[in-house]
Amino acid sequence: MSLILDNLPALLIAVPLLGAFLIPIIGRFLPKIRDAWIILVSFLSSMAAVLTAFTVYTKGTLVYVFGAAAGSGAAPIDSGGIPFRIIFTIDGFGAFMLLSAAIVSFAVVLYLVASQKERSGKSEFYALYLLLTAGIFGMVSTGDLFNFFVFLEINTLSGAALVSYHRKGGIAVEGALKYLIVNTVGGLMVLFSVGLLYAQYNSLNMAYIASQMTLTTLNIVALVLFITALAMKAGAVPFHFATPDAYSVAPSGITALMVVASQAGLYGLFRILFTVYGGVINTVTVGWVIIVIGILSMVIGVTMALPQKDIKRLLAYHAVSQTGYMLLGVGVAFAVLGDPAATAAFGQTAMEGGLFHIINHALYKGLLFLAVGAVIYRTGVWSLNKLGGLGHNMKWTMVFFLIGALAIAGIPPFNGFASKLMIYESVFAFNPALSIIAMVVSILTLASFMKVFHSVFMGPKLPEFENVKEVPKLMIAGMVILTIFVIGFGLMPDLVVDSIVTPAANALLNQGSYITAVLGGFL
Amino acid sequence: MTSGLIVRTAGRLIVPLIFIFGFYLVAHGHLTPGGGFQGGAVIATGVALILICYYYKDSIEKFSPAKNFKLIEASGLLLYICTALSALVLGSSFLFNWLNASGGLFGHAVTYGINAGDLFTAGVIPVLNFAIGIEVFGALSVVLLYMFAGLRETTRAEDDAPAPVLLKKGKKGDRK
Amino acid sequence: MIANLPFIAIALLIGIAFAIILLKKNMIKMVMGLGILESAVNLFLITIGYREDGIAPIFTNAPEGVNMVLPTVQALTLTNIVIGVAGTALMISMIMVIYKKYGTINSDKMRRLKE
Amino acid sequence: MIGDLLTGYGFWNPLIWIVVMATGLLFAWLIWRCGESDYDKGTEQTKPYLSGNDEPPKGDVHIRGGNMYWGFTHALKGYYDKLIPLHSGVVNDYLTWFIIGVIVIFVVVMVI
Repeated sequence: MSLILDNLPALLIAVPLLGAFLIPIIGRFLPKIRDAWIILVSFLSSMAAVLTAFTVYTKGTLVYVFGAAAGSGAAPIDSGGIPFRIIFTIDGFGAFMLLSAAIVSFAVVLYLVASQKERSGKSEFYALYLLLTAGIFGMVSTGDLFNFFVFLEINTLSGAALVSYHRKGGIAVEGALKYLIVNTVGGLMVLFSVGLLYAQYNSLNMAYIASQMTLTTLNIVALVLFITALAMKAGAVPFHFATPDAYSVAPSGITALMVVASQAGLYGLFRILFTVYGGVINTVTVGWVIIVIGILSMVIGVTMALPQKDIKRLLAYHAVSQTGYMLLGVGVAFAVLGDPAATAAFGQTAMEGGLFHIINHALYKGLLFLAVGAVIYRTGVWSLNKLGGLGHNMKWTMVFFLIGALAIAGIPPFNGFASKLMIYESVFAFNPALSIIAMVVSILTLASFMKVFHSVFMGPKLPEFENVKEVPKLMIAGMVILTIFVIGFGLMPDLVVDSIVTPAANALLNQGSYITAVLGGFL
Repeated sequence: MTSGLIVRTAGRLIVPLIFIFGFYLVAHGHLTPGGGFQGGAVIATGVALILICYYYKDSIEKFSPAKNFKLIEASGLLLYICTALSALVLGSSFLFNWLNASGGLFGHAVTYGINAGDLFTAGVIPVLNFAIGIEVFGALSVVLLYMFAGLRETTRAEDDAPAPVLLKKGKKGDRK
Repeated sequence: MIANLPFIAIALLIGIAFAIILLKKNMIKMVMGLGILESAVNLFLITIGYREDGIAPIFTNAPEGVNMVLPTVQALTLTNIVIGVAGTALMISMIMVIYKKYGTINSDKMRRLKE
Repeated sequence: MIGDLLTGYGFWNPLIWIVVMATGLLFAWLIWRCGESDYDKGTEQTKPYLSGNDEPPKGDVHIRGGNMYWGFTHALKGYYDKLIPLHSGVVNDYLTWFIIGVIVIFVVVMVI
């Protein structure tokens, strides 16, 4: 047991990778147990993530040094206090992202096992799925900039390969190719900025770079490239164009996980801003840049979603729009980072609202994509102009979709309302206009989900969908898991905020604790 | 795709040498420039040469179908991750070099200063190099096989047919 | 000046790469542009690790008292090459599928997903 | 109190909200129950009255998704006419926006 507990950060990566590499062999010789193996591996890796998060919340920041002999520290004395090995540093924020990835990835596996039953190429599909999970886990737990790039690329490549599955006529490949090209350029720009930082500080460790950081032109170039590339990964306007293309053609379960994958990019953005650059950069300017990107994402995302006719494309534009809320909340917190009074008054709340929205968005957008995927699974129709009257035959799917739609529109008592309320009220103290824009966007979100709900589930039974049945039980099970969290987080927002969101916000706001956790007494 | 008699004969000669050179690069990865990825890529170029010389269809019939290469790839990856995990069992951290200077396989002590290098040093690094070599060889071969599967090939009979006499008639750039 | 030559080359390569990526409509050429961009980043990484009169960074094999080039950036470059191979292979395969289905590799015509 | 989420201005408590909503629904139900019951199934009063015309088949009266909010999009026609062509579907354009974003953000961060 202590073997597992001592090496949790390594198992986070090792378990999904080991599972993924065994799948081709199992699929070749024992195809009957493949599905059970997938569920088992996904469950184990989710458990590893939850255990890691639990350890972080109870015992503080975890620092794990890869390849070191037992008992040696992160910054060995003979290297002069520079950490040179690959180091995983999981603090409150990383643990928070791990939790959201763990919940969604396990729920999606249950869904996929049922929805992919009759598809071909399953071994590679699930191997890529577990690789994507490993990529997300790695991105949110690494403390090393180059390692972050590697996991970012694993994330991009496996994500693009998964997007290209199943849709006929090459359209899925088109979406995947756009996503891949755009994110490859972004990844190379991230690597370029990593090189810029390495050239100055001779280290790749985030904590060490943060402790040595000064404001030079090269560092600003690196920061700008980090912001744009990671905003592109997260799908924020004006770098969002490939996101709806990829999300709208991917298999539905994959899209639910891709939302989490894009949020890992958001994690990188916030980590770079707060932890690496937090002490030196002019936070007001950069904070306003983040806020403007957030506002643009919200407004353009939701206005593009309203006239969409493809049901998944509509949801994909809402993913862009909701990313704006997170950027808005965290951007406000970054803009007032240098002002302790303002941070205490509303910056902390804005931060918590933005971060709380990350996990909420992962849950309800996952639920919505799974519910819409269930509709597509049974009908094979994407166009909102052709769907209708499915509420008669797919009652459970309708209920789950309704819960997800109310949550994303910010209707109490679901979880979206709690985080949006925190964002509105704290941003109102910063700048009332921003808060009003956020509320208008929320109203438009509700409007567009009324459109979807009405045109898919309401209305009389249509003759062409006479024989549509409810989806298999495993798909329902995947949706149930997410629904439980959506309702639970909505009914107990104080508990969630106090136990997991506040530690995450504190981990970001308190730059010194991250550095001390890695470098120890060498600072 | 056309590949004539010369390519086929030369390929027959060169392919074994390419494989040996790739194996050398993998095995000496911890001493000289090279390593798992480079060696594996070199071996995969041998596979590419086989495909060019002997046609895709003949190759997968007589050589090996793509699904076997998938197994090779998966086994290389498994060897890597099991080596990395084995350090956990011994009480160290992930990827710890527990074989180094232990006296066992690849466990000779390293001599410092200018020397020719000893193959049996560096602990788990050569093991990982072999794992990566196997993986890259399998993966690139799968990529090549699948890409060749999408090409339109000529048959051997077409390639061996005497070259058509070039009639200067109606060709582009021809005088009329 | 002569020490800055690699950086000038990197700037030129990045400029060429972005010019190709932004202006060329042929998808294969775009992938080539991405390859050039990747090479530019690799060259940059190698260049920042260069030390005057440095030798290969094999610690146990080195004579006393000589400079060695930085090994970390070389490891980064190798990793990036590997990732680049995977990405390029994936992109080329996708373009093959696009060509099969759409009959074109022109990015202007590859827009069934829009608006 | 359990369930209080402090937002800086006040608090949000979903449990109180649910109790209030449940009470409201209960009152609504009670008022509804007090109403006169003269609804008979199977008579003429269950049929919709469409100016004396016959009711069209059920499938035809369903408002399809594409028809909703046409007023909204029509009112914002100028905005949508500019916005939608930006999502051109051409990869080169996507990357051009990336470069524009890099340059704009760099200028903003450097100058201010």
